[in-house]
Amino acid sequence: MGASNFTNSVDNIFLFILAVSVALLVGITITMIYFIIRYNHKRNPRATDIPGNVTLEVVWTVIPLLIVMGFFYYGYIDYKQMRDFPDDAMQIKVTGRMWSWLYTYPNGLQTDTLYLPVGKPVTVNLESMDVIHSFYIPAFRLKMDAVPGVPTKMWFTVEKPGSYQVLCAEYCGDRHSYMLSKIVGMPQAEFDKWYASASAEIEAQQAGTEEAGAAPAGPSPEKGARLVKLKGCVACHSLDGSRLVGPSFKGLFGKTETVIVNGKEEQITADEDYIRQSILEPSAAIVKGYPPAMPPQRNIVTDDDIEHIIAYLKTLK
Amino acid sequence: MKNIREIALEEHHDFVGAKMGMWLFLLTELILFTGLFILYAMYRVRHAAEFHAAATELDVVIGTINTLVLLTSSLTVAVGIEALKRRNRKLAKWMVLLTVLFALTFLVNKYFEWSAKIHHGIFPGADELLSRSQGEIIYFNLYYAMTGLHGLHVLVGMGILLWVYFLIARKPSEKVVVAPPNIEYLKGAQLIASKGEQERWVIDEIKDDVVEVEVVIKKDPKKAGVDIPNIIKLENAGLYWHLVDIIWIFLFPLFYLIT
Amino acid sequence: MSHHSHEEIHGIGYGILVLVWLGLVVLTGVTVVASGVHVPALAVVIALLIAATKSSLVVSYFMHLKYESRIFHVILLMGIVTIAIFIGLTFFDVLFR
Amino acid sequence: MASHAIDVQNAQENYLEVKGRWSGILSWIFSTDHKRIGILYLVSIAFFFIVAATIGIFMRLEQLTMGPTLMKPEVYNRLFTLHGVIMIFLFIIPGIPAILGNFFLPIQIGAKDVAFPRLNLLSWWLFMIGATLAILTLFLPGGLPDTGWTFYAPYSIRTGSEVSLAVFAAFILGFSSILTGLNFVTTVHRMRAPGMSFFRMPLFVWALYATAWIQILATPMVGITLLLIIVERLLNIGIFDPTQGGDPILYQHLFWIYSHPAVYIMILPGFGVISEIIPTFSRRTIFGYKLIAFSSLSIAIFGSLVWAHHMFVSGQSDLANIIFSFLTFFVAIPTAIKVFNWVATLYKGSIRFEPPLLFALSSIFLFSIGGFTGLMQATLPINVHIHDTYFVVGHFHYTMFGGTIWALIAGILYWFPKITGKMYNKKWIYVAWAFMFIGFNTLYGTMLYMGWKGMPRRYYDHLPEFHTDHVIATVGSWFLYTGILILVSTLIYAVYRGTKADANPWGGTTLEWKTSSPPPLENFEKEPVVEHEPYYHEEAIR
Repeated sequence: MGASNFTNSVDNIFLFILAVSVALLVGITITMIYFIIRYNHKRNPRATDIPGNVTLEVVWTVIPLLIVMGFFYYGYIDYKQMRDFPDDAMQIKVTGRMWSWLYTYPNGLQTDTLYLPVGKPVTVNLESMDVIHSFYIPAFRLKMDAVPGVPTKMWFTVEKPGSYQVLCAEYCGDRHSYMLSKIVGMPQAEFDKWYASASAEIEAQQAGTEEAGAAPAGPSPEKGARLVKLKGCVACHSLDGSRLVGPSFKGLFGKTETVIVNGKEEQITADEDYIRQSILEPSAAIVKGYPPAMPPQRNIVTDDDIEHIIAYLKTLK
Repeated sequence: MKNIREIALEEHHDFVGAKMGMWLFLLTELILFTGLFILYAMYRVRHAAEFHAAATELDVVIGTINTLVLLTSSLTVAVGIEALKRRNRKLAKWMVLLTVLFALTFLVNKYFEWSAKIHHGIFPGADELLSRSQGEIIYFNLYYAMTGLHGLHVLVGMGILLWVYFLIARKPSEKVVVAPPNIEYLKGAQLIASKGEQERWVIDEIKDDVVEVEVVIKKDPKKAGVDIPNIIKLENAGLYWHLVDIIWIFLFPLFYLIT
Repeated sequence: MSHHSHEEIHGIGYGILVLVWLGLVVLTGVTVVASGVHVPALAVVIALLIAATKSSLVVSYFMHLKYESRIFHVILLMGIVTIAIFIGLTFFDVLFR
Repeated sequence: MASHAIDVQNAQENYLEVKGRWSGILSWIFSTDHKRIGILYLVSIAFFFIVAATIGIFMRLEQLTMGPTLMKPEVYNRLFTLHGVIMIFLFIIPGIPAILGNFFLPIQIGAKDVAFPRLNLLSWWLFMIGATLAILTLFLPGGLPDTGWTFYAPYSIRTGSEVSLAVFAAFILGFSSILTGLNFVTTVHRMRAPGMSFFRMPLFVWALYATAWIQILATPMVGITLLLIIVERLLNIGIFDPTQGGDPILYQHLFWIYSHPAVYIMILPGFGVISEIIPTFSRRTIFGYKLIAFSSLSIAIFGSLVWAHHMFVSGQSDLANIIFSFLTFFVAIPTAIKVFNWVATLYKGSIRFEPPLLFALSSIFLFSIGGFTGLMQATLPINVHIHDTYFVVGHFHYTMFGGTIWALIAGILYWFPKITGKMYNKKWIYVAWAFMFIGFNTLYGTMLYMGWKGMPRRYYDHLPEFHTDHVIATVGSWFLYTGILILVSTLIYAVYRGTKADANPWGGTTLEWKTSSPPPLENFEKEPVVEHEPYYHEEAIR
């Protein structure tokens, strides 16, 4: 059994075409080499002019045509299955952004690793927040582009429990090759258990936020830590001081930095206001030496989220 | 002899070939605009209602006037070519000049049309435009891209016509070397042919064994002589100009009328 | 200088050119008036048909194609077929997405 | 000055010695002689090839270890863009038509020059201006573009690198290509020698003719697409930008409407070269002349109908996917016909095995691998898996490098004595071939394998499961590069120190072999009259 319901069928058709191709290639090559040896001018001093042969030429027009039509038909049958979406599939929203994947479950639960039950069809609804990405799971033999402004989708059933590599296959910028993630297939019972507990946590959080309106609970570094992962901040800002696309979060809070404001250099202190501004309007003041690459996050993080994130940044000394 | 060979190498005088080259070039221009027409068609299919709404904002009267201006300019350049073929240099000059004036009129109209829109905050990237529906944004972006590229072609066409005008206006040269495929262009002029170095004779018709023909144009006081290569230059400039016209013939209903 | 034979070869008298121009002006009037009539399904088709008629007039007479040799017709045909293919095949995506 | 050619009496000066208005370098860059322009292209294009190949070597070195090896991702992304842009726009597209086409198309049809010699020179100048602009981006604040050669929106609209200028450069290069195309079509229609009917034209001319039509009809499409990228970046006229209602998938349509036919602009002239070489070295006429001629045209036609097979996972409609997959398979037919007819031409020939034939046959072999891997990608479910992986990269290099560039090399080796009047050292050519052949298959064969395993393209870094493959491929690239260097230096050496070549060293039958080596300024002492089909070998048994 393959990793997904499509793995085996794609492999089979590939092997079929490969076998036909190798047979033809070997045939052509051997004929070529044989002719060169057999009809070398030392063995065959005078050539025979053969301007053509209609029968032969018709034969080698028609036979390749039949072969490739066979390939097409075989592929078409398989492809139709790939695009025939089952009604009872579990709906997952996958959001691509520079440079991470975000998974949203039907109940609003968000994760950065996709946990799925084995044996249940899943429809992946793709969207992108910035440029084109491509959601690629080699083990499943599947990929689909995530295009900003154009919803796309694909479906599959995980057939074997295990952890599968997710890659981005459409070039999307500096950290394209690090836009990695995993799909974890687990038995239905195990999945249900995980889903229930993770969802409960989310509900508790949401309940907490609602309460916060009545009685402020204060920003929480723990929530902030989860948010910087979920919202994709860590794709560009490291937590350990190493330099990625943007400045590292480590030791950032309270640091004095040189920034570029309207083309002029200025000294600022990375306080709460600066961080708030950098999230909502990043290009207003870019730290010197870094590219103005970050898009505004206004629709992505809420004001509460920012408070949590600031609280978390304070802890990163 | 050497002199003649150099000319033969550096200037081609195959007028049919020159015209063929021009037609092929016009194909590339056509395909260039096809790219934009594809985009127009696809976005229109998707946002039919918004395109409809946005189109009502354009001024049909100005659009119609501009269409008539361009059509008339196409007529004047065609008459100009015909006149030059009949060796009527004066009429040809006037017609080409008139064409240039019409082109200018078109651009001035376009300028007022664009500035009115820009004044109302309808231009690419403007907040006023971006606050509208996506279909309308795309409509106006396409409007600016397509009429802008067309306007650029009008400008280029104007430049080419002016250049040809000055070529025609120049005093015609006495001697032209022409290769055989263009005999039809020599009809109506008196020809002196030479074969080798010595033989020279006057003929009406050029036979197949003549490789190069030296043409002396006798100046007619009423209809001053015409440089034969200028005919094909004007013809090609005219072809270009008609293409500009044809593209507008499609742009006009697509942006102004489909409401 | 025989103008007569010359005209036969190069074809077009000034009169024909003016007639063609008149035809173009009339067609412009027709397309403007027709756009006032609200038949949404047909509007695009009518406008494009009139535009096609107008451009074929320009191509045949102003651009002289009617009097050119066959290869010029082939060149134009290549262009039109190419354009039709490019637009047509792209519709298979956008209309069926 | 008497020419060195043996069989020419009453010799004219050859085109290399002729004295014109200019001297020195000016006599080249202002020459309107199609042969000199061909050489101008040869030198400039060869230079760009070496540059881009060297960039390729650096890209392979980066993959030698996991994690950063030589450079940062910002640099790597610009390098693969530059490698693609140079190889595509400055090397393969102009390659055969601009070098060998310019030089031999007029001679093969018995003409003195192309139809528009000054336009021809302008094409070269535009080519150089485009190249200069592209390189200029290196010195601007944004630096080289980092989008990949495809300039996909919306990334190309958002990135801070100098996309606008680079794209404008590509626009100018497109213009140069269009002018060459319309020059060739007019030349073929208007300049053929007496007796040179369409079906007496050499197949190389047929291939160039079909190519020229694609250049004319498809190139403007990429022109407008790239212009739109520029106006979108500079004037904010959003056409593809999703925030303004644009559809990025339409960018891909417009881009591939040109860029897919462009691969036939690249490969068809290569087929033409092979069709010249095989009958010459077999000493017999080509098998199925008309079928090969028409297959060039039908490749040009079918090639223009299949562009969206680059977009099977782009989010376009399923119906479009199915239709374009179906149409794609038809391109295989004329291609297969050509291969079979070439092999049949060897049958009962009297074969002289020389370097041009070796490269031509290797080209057939390598291109066939490219063709078969192409069939795999045309098959929808397989494409879903291998699209945008190293499989595509491997396939593309098998077709374009293996097909076109190997054919270009074969053509240069074939016509080198005609162009320069000198003969190269064949032994060194065989050595170069061995290095190139081994290196080529090690490098790109491994890429095919890696791609099937799921290694995405344009990756700065790779996962551990691909590491061994990457090391093997990198070692292969060293062999390939060494082979290329040996080849180039052997040829450069031969230009200066090569032995004198005959007017017809290989026993060719087309018109270029009936004039001296190198040819005189106006190609022939006397306008040739054509009496036979192109590959008429007098000694062959009929």
